[in-house]
Amino acid sequence: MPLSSFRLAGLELKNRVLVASGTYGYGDDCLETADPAKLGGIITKSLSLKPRAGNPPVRIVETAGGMLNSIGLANIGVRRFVDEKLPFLRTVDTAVIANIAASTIEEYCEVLRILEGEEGIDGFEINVSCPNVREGGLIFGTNCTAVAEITRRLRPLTKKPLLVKLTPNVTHIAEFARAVEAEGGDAVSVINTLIGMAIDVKTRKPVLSTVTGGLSGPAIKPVALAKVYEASRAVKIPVIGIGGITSATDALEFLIAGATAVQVGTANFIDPAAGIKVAAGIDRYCDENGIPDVAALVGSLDAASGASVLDSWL
Amino acid sequence: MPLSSFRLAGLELKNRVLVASGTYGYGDDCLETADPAKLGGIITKSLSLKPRAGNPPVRIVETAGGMLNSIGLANIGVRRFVDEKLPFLRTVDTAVIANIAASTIEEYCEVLRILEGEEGIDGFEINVSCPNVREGGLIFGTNCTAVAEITRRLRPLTKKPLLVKLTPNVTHIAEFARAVEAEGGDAVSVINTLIGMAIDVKTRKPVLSTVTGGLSGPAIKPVALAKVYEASRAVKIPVIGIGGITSATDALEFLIAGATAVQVGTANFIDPAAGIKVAAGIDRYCDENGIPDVAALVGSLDAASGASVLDSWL
Amino acid sequence: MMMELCPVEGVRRAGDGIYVLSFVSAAMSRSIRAGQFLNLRVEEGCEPLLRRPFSAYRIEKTSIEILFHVVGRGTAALRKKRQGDVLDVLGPLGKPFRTADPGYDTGLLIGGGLGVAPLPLLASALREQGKAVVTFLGARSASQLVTDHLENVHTATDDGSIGFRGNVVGLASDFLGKHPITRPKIFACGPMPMLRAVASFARASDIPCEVSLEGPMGCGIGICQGCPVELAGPEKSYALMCKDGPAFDIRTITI
Amino acid sequence: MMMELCPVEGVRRAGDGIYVLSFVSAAMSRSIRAGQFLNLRVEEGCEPLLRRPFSAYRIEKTSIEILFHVVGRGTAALRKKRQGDVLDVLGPLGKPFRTADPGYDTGLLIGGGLGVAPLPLLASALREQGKAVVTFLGARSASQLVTDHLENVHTATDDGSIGFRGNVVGLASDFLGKHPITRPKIFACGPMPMLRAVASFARASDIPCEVSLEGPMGCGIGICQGCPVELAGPEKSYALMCKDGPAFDIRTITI
Ligand SMILES: Cc1cc2nc3c(=O)[nH]c(=O)nc-3n(C[C@H](O)[C@H](O)[C@H](O)COP(=O)(O)OP(=O)(O)OC[C@H]3O[C@@H](n4cnc5c(N)ncnc54)[C@H](O)[C@@H]3O)c2cc1C
Ligand SMILES: Cc1cc2nc3c(=O)[nH]c(=O)nc-3n(C[C@H](O)[C@H](O)[C@H](O)COP(=O)(O)OP(=O)(O)OC[C@H]3O[C@@H](n4cnc5c(N)ncnc54)[C@H](O)[C@@H]3O)c2cc1C
Ligand SMILES: Cc1cc2nc3c(=O)[nH]c(=O)nc-3n(C[C@H](O)[C@H](O)[C@H](O)COP(=O)(O)O)c2cc1C
Ligand SMILES: Cc1cc2nc3c(=O)[nH]c(=O)nc-3n(C[C@H](O)[C@H](O)[C@H](O)COP(=O)(O)O)c2cc1C
Ligand code: FES
Ligand code: FES
Repeated sequence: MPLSSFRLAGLELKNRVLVASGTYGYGDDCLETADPAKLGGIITKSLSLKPRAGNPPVRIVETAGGMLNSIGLANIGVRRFVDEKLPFLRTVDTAVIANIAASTIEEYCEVLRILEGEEGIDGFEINVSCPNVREGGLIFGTNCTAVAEITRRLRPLTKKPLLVKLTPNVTHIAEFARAVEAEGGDAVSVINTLIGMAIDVKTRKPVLSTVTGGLSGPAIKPVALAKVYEASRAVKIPVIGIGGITSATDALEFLIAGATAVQVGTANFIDPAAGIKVAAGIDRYCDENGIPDVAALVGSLDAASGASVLDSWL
Repeated sequence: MPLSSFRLAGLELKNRVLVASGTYGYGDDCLETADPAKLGGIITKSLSLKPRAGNPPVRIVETAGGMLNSIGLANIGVRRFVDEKLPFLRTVDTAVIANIAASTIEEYCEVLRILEGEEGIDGFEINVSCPNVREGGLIFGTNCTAVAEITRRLRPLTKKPLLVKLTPNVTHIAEFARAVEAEGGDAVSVINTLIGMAIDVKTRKPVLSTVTGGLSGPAIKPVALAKVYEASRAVKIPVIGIGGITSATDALEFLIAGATAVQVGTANFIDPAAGIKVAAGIDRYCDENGIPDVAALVGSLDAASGASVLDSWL
Repeated sequence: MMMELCPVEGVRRAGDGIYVLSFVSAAMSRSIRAGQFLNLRVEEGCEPLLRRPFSAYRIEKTSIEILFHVVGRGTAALRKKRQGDVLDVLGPLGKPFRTADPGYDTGLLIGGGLGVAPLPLLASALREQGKAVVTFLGARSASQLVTDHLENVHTATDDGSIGFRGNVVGLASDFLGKHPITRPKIFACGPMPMLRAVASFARASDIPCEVSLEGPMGCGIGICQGCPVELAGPEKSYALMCKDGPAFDIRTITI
Repeated sequence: MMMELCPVEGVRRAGDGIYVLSFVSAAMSRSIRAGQFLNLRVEEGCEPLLRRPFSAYRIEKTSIEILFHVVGRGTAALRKKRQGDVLDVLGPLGKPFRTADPGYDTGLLIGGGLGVAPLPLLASALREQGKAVVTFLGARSASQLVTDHLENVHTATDDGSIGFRGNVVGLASDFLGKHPITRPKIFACGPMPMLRAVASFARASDIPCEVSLEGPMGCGIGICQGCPVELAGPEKSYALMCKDGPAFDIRTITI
């Protein structure tokens, strides 16, 4: 068995496979089919200060090789999370990373402060793909200054790993990764969903109640991989790769491209044990290829041609 | 039969389905299986001033629901195009739109000037997803000022329809559409390919010789649709929808979202008659739904909830 | 809940475009209850990407049957399964019908279209609890009416090709008008417009009523939040169809 | 070139993981020439999205056969085709082998692995032109050697389970050393390393040589520019494997 465990900003993780926010609930729904202790970590559904009911139906639609969602950050709110879900999560022998969503910078800070005091939270992931109410609903995450500001304001509030989850819906994700690094963020998670849309031609209405939604699943894997490659070449802090991972081969592509770890999202819906299988498959690959430590794979891409994300001739 | 023909910036097109640049060669390769006269128009492979050999292999790789390409704008150059391909295209009873690629603004102008004098070219589509040599290889199309400048410089050189083909790899495609409109462009084509990547985990090398490439096909349809929706709400000039269209239903989604016409790309590789079938299917839909003129579909989305691309809660 | 690779026993035709697929799962056949569903991965790979939910239709020893209508690519692929194939099944999922409720003596089962699927198991469960059962089934036409394994069935078809001409709610209300039943409870399953009609009929007649809902599901197990069901009450809030349902007491939801 | 929905006649096993699929196309069976290929849409929908290219293996009246190795999801799906299925075929594509060339008397056919696929048709074409034929086939082991419908065959296997132990190029050069042949021309098809070895052997022995290449294809008909083959010469330039090939005279390309 290769060495799978590693330290992410001081936090020891069992392996490099986590489950992505919003795709594993609060960790307690899959127990019967998958042992969460075999995961590198669990990232919670995005938590907001107040409970959020979420969007009206339809919230989900399948597309070619992927799905669109418009959940609307439905969650029970940080306080009920602490009371009802955290006690269970403390019993699970894996890292728990709380994902935070908010519509003002103050709210991000407030949610983090509430969680910082709680035992059982090992780190934070900041979801910046949220509309900023002060900016008329523009997404924080598409504004580099806002992402820098969020990181700057949150950084002093915790010594635990602070991950910022970037949106792919920007021209140069490298700039956002650099901003997070400059403000002391410990890692960037790359990527959240791509903006997408589907229309029912019978009714001529959008399928999703919010018109547009977030595209995830295998369809976006090539885009996610390019974004991870771009981000990981721009910063020294770890990049956590996310997007369309359903198999160990997919995860290996991300590690080789430069991701220090990966998150499995949509694949959990099809197989709640997907993350565990991916972790086992990475170990198998390392064994078969005589790789003693998974770390050796990270960023091992042999890109002799040297073309970059930005100058390749499409 | 509904009325399918329409005028695009003064140019009469038979129907709203064109074949996309780079996915139908110069129009002469599919004759045996598809009659190009049944298309709304043919958009040529991107033409550059000098012939371009293109990238070394591997240039193509399949992904979930899509494909990545890194052709490298391989083309015979504008002069050989005029000598060898245009004579045939003149005999085809459909609109011919020349797509132009270049690495400097002067080169765009030069190619357009050469073609402007030639009979048989009904309009131009400008591919701005090309590296700008003066800017160290940064893609023109991700810089709004550059896109505006290209449009401004080309506009006086022709009275024919001038379409600018936008890249989706930007934060707000609406800004780019507005820039084209402001500089007198007649229409925007939305979208070119998404940047993506694939890695061979056996060799730990990128699959494509250029590391990254362009993602196309059904996988990108939801993203393309959202971009078309965003662009079409930002400008009054027509938006031509492109991205993952393989069926009439797909095309109808684009029309309903706000596209005045559509282009079929990757689907031609699977069925050279895909565009013709899409056009026929649109007519059938209109007949079945009692729509006398396809125009009535354009932008007919019933988005009662009123959420926009920018403020939807993902 | 478990995930199991189940051997397919076969697919047989049950009506126009309607089929029964049976597969073996000793564990699930023991544990599944009327109203619960199974989430099937119809193909490996990603077309379709997501699982497809189906009600448990019948249990025969260790076999489980589902009854399905071919409406899209998932169900088209299911139809092609053959003995020897293996099906990836996640289940049992959701909450069973609340049959144990002492507040009624007769279950009125109302099924529209493929809404008949959970009724045979439900009828058995009711009989085991000593309840009487009357069943009303509606379909487009005789060729789509699947009355097998049900007793005491009254039928309606849109085209009048068999039974009552009209919808199944009309049939049930007609029947109840002529044959008053004491302490009934309605269990209904079918398309949303039918369920709305059932709900207003139940409310108007003051009959307790559970409806089994259908809609898009991302996961079937509560981790995607993709299947909201609006709860009754002054504040906007949602239950999850997959975890809290698919059957709901009509007093608790906005339908 | 045409696109036709062809009835499948069946799939039969021809070796370890190797199968023959036959389908009916009156028109293509008449027009296809040795070395040309067919681009098959193995499934509707988008998994896999692109067609898959296969050499024409044999023609029997109006039937066309392809010989294939199950290596991925496209070929796995092909293996499951049954009589009654319909296959969407685009063909014939590419240029035939240049058999009419008067500059040789004997065709030396060299096939490695599934590179044997175009050889039976090629052998017939050569015989029709009055050429002699000697065939060399290589495979991993006996179970993957498909010698059917070929005459005068010399075989090599990596594991020595049958024939010459070693690679097929070694076998051919060994044979030619012992049995000199006048005015030969090599036609080779197989994996790239083998073709490189064939090419250097042909150059060293000054034997004219055509190699049939394999590689990713987007369209198979010249509209995607996805299948470049580097041309010999001072300036970087490419031919298209699908349109200008798949067989190339080794003097014209960089291999
Ligand atoms: C709890 C539950 C139990 C169900 N039980 C049964 C059953 O026993 N028998 C049965 O035949 N069907 C049942 N369904 C519906 C079944 O899941 C869908 O018909 C199936 O998923 C369609 O898959 P498809 O790939 O064939 O169609 P798709 O290609 O996904 O869609 C084809 C058409 O069907 C519509 N559609 C897809 N999924 C649903 C859905 N879940 N509800 C309503 N419309 C849908 C689509 O909008 C589209 O118009 C159940 C659904 C749920 C949620
Ligand atoms: C002109 C031409 C003629 C061919 N004739 C035959 C034939 O007669 N019989 C036969 O068995 N095969 C033939 N091939 C190869 C055949 O097309 C591929 O094996 C097939 O496309 C694989 O599809 P898949 O979906 O099963 O594999 P995929 O899932 O696409 O890939 C599986 C593995 O095979 C590799 N692969 C995929 N396509 C090719 C390819 N075209 N060349 C080399 N490696 C590839 C992939 O990199 C991957 O490692 C031919 C190819 C060409 C270009
Ligand atoms: C149904 C659904 C809900 C999601 N909810 C959240 C969320 O609450 N917070 C968040 O940061 N990301 C959320 N995501 C994004 C995922 O964590 C992940 O970044 C994205 O889906 C891409 O990965 P995938 O392709 O593996 O799913 C959600 C994704 C899905 C599909
Ligand atoms: C192989 C290939 C080559 C392409 N070449 C060009 C090109 O030369 N110029 C251009 O503007 N777009 C080019 N495109 C982009 C297409 O025109 C189209 O915008 C894109 O593929 C999305 O549409 P689709 O999903 O229908 O393919 C190319 C696409 C592919 C797949
Ligand atoms: S379907 Fe995922 S939560 Fe209900
Ligand atoms: S495969 Fe498309 S040009 Fe050759």
